[in-house]
Amino acid sequence: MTLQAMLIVAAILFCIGLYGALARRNVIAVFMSIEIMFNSVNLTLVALGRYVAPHALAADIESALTGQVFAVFIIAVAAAEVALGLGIVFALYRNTESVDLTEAAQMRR
Amino acid sequence: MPFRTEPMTVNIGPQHPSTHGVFRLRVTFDGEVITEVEPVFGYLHRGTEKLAEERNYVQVVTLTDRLDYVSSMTNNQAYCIAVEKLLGVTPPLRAKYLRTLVAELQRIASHLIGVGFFLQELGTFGGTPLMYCFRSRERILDLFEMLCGARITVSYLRPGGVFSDAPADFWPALDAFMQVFPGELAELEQLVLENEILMVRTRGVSPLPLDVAVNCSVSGPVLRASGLAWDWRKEDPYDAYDQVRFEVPVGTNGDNYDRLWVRMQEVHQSLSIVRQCVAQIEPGPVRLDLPLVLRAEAGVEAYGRIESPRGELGFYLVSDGGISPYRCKIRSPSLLNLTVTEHLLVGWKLADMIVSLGSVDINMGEVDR
Amino acid sequence: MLLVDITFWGLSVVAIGAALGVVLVRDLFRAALLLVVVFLAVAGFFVLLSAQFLAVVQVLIYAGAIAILLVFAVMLTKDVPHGNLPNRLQVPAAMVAALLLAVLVAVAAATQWQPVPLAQQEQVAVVQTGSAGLANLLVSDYALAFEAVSVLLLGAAIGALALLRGRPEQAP
Amino acid sequence: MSCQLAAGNILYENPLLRWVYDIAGTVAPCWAAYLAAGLAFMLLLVNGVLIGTAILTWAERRILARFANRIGPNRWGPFGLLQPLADLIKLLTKESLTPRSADRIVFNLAPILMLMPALLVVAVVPFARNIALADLSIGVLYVLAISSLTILAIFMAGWASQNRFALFGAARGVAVLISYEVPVVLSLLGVVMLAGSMSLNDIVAAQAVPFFLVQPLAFFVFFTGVSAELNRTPFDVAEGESEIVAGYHTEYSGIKFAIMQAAEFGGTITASAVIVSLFLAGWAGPLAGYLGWLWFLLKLGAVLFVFIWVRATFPRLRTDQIMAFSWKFLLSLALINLVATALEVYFLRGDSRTLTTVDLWVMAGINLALAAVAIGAFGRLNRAQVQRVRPPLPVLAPAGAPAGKAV
Repeated sequence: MTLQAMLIVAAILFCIGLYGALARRNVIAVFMSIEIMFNSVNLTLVALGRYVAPHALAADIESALTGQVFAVFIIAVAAAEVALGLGIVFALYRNTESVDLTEAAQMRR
Repeated sequence: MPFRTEPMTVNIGPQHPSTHGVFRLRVTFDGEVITEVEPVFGYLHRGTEKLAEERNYVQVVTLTDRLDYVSSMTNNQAYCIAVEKLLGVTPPLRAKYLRTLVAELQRIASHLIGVGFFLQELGTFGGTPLMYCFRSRERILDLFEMLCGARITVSYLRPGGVFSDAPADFWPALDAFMQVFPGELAELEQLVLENEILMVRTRGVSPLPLDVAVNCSVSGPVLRASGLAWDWRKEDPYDAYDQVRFEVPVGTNGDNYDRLWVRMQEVHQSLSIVRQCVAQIEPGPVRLDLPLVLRAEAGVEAYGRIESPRGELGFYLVSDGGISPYRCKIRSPSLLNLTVTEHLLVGWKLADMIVSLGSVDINMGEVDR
Repeated sequence: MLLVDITFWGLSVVAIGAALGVVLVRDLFRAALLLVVVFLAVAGFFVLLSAQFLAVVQVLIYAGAIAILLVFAVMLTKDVPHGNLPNRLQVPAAMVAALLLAVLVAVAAATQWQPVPLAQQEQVAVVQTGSAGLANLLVSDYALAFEAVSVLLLGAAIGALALLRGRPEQAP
Repeated sequence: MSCQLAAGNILYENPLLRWVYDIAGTVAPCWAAYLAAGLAFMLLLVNGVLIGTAILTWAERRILARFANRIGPNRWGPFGLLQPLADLIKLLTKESLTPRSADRIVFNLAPILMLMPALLVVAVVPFARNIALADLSIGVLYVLAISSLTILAIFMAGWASQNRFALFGAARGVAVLISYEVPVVLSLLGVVMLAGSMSLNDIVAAQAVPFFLVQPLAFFVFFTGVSAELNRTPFDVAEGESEIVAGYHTEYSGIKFAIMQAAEFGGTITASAVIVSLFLAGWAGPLAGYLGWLWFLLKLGAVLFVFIWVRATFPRLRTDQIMAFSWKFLLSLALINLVATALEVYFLRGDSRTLTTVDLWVMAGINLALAAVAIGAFGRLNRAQVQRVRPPLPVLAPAGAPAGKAV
């Protein structure tokens, strides 16, 4: 397991998520794809934090945790995003009785 | 709510743990809330009324055992009273007392089943309260076995009296039961009546307004829980009920708790009636000397009714002068108590539905006949 | 380390396969379940990267909470077994994704990453495995961000409630 | 080959694992020995939980029967002890049905996924001094994370069955589990604060005074929340037998049903093990060095008995009442406990940054009083709808009339 391998796996996951987010019709499927992208970003951050030395490392050993701290924040923000996003999806469903994104665009008033 | 959900139709029963036999409810749910309910019954239909037209008057007694199979004694009683009215005879006094005594014992047994399964449906799946109830019920069934050799399908009562006098060892056994039972009942009440979870599950749930209950011809504990002291033992005393004193427990809200409470109180009252019967009963004949095959005059009609554990149980008999009834119509309280199903259930949740159904305490043998 | 390598490649196959499943499977419910597999595989990666705390948080938040919310949302879809349809942008989306992948892989492979000095590797591993360092950082250096995130979460909770609260029924 | 473990390795701390490791190390390469030691212990744990499950099913049936004036299973073996075996054989030989309209893969996967958390949680539970598969520094969080996976399995089972009752059960189960996750997590924060560590081993070691005395509110909230998460009475709405037949496992039969049951009872056992470690001082007791496992098992049995006792006594709550209980009652208690513990730890700890036994006793006193007040006050607030019991009617007849007079 090397840094490059880890980064490439994360990149593949990100691109799969990107494809899904662009090419799916169902809002919830798009949501899932976005979650995959979040995860791959987290993976990248933690991998970089694990293998790459920040400039401050020599002075402050805790700076090795910067990647993990960022990942924690991203997870927290993702949780908020899902709560709000699903709230919007429910609101959308209430108005259009559908979770189809293409229909939602057509029914814009 | 602007949030439109898809209604879901579910068949509760005929194969379901809590439908008291083969009963089916077609329920439409919005989430867990009931929006529509349609009782479907007839799965246990055995044509009792038609069969009664093919048997002679005494043989029909065995059919009545199988109506409400948890209170056979009172079924016998209602039928026998109807036949006696048809024939214009009165049973001897000792038979009247014996009938009252066994009817009240049967009421206790039946209410214990009603209460036990009601608690079971509240989810005490460990079965503790149910088994407490069954423990006492078994003692009563043992007493019945001493009287007539059968525990469930007793056929103890006959037109014109009872099948035979109580054996000598019945009275000490009854005495022993009366010593033990109040303690067991207290144990059950302590376990159940002050339980906070039971309170929040039953208080104010599925109330039945009195006008609805009266308009739907509901009777028995369900009617009394809604606030009307209507009891045929008081209104039109039969057998020895004019000789004993008892109170009619009456609820106020008609909710599930009141129905439970009324039943529990009736058990106490029944116990007191049994005591009075034992104290007042005198030796004497227990059966009129009637011919083996009874015949009533042609064209005579009679309606005999009693207060069964579930409500007004009536037998309407028409005679054409033959050896069997020309027509036998049974007014079964369980069936008529089912008419309020919609009032009780719509708007409440699935969990309450099961409990409310249990609080009405229907018996499918009687509903489908 | 042989074990670590085997685990890594195994997890990679699982994660990528499950991710592909999420975007390609027609059955939306199964897609949601595959998404949970992706989450769990990523948690496995975190363990390999000696970020135990993150791995557990990943399971708790993603697999335990977010996935459940998504599964509940799936019920909004009318025909769940065939609910995950592609739209017309399939081919362009695939092209964009492939292009991005190429760029990312090229960058990852071509960059000269500056590794942790050998002398400090032991120390770094200890710090990264324990959760105390992370806790210290969150309430000291990143306290402002931490508070901002709590406010954001509160706002999100209130916002979601406000969105979902039934509006008073308009008289017809 | 001789393999040497570094001090500080998990295996090094654990005599049993070290023994397996040393034996395997003489014949196999070091990494294989490492694997073998881990696998051997896992085998022990998994089978321990499963056998415990079998015993628990027997014990629950016997004890429930005694509560209900019955005898319970008594045919197979002494005191019916082999009854679980008979049940298992019966279930194994039964046809394993899959409904035609069910989602076959998900349907068959759900029981396995349900059993998984129950088995995974035991990994961090210390059964005796230094006997745990993994002494994770984030043990408590691990337990919470793993047990939250049960939600998914329940939903999979309910959804894939294509049965209305199963769907009802799944929806109810998920709603309950999500609601109770919050107070349960909050209640554990107090314990973690006291111990200063999330490792279960450290938490056991920190219990000079058992934490159910120091943290009575947390204990109450955690015990209640866990019984809700385990679908035990009075919170068993997800499989309420009288309402929705069997809830999410209505359609399961044969071996799949057996696995579901094992998961349920195994979950109870592991949850009790966690309760013992967090609140009842785990393996601590007289002669803990030798008899730690015995103390652990005794405490485990006591906790399990309370679970069974509750099951024998209480009726079931309705789903919305369970939600209200969680959000209005347990959450408030958990928050009170959290704030109180934080203040107490801050003021009592002083400069030494550690809590002495005296401090713990002081906290126990304060917290017990606080728990009584808080439970009383919030109970009263939530009890608005519970009215007093109606007094019984007078019985008119003179009691005690001599029977048998009219023979």
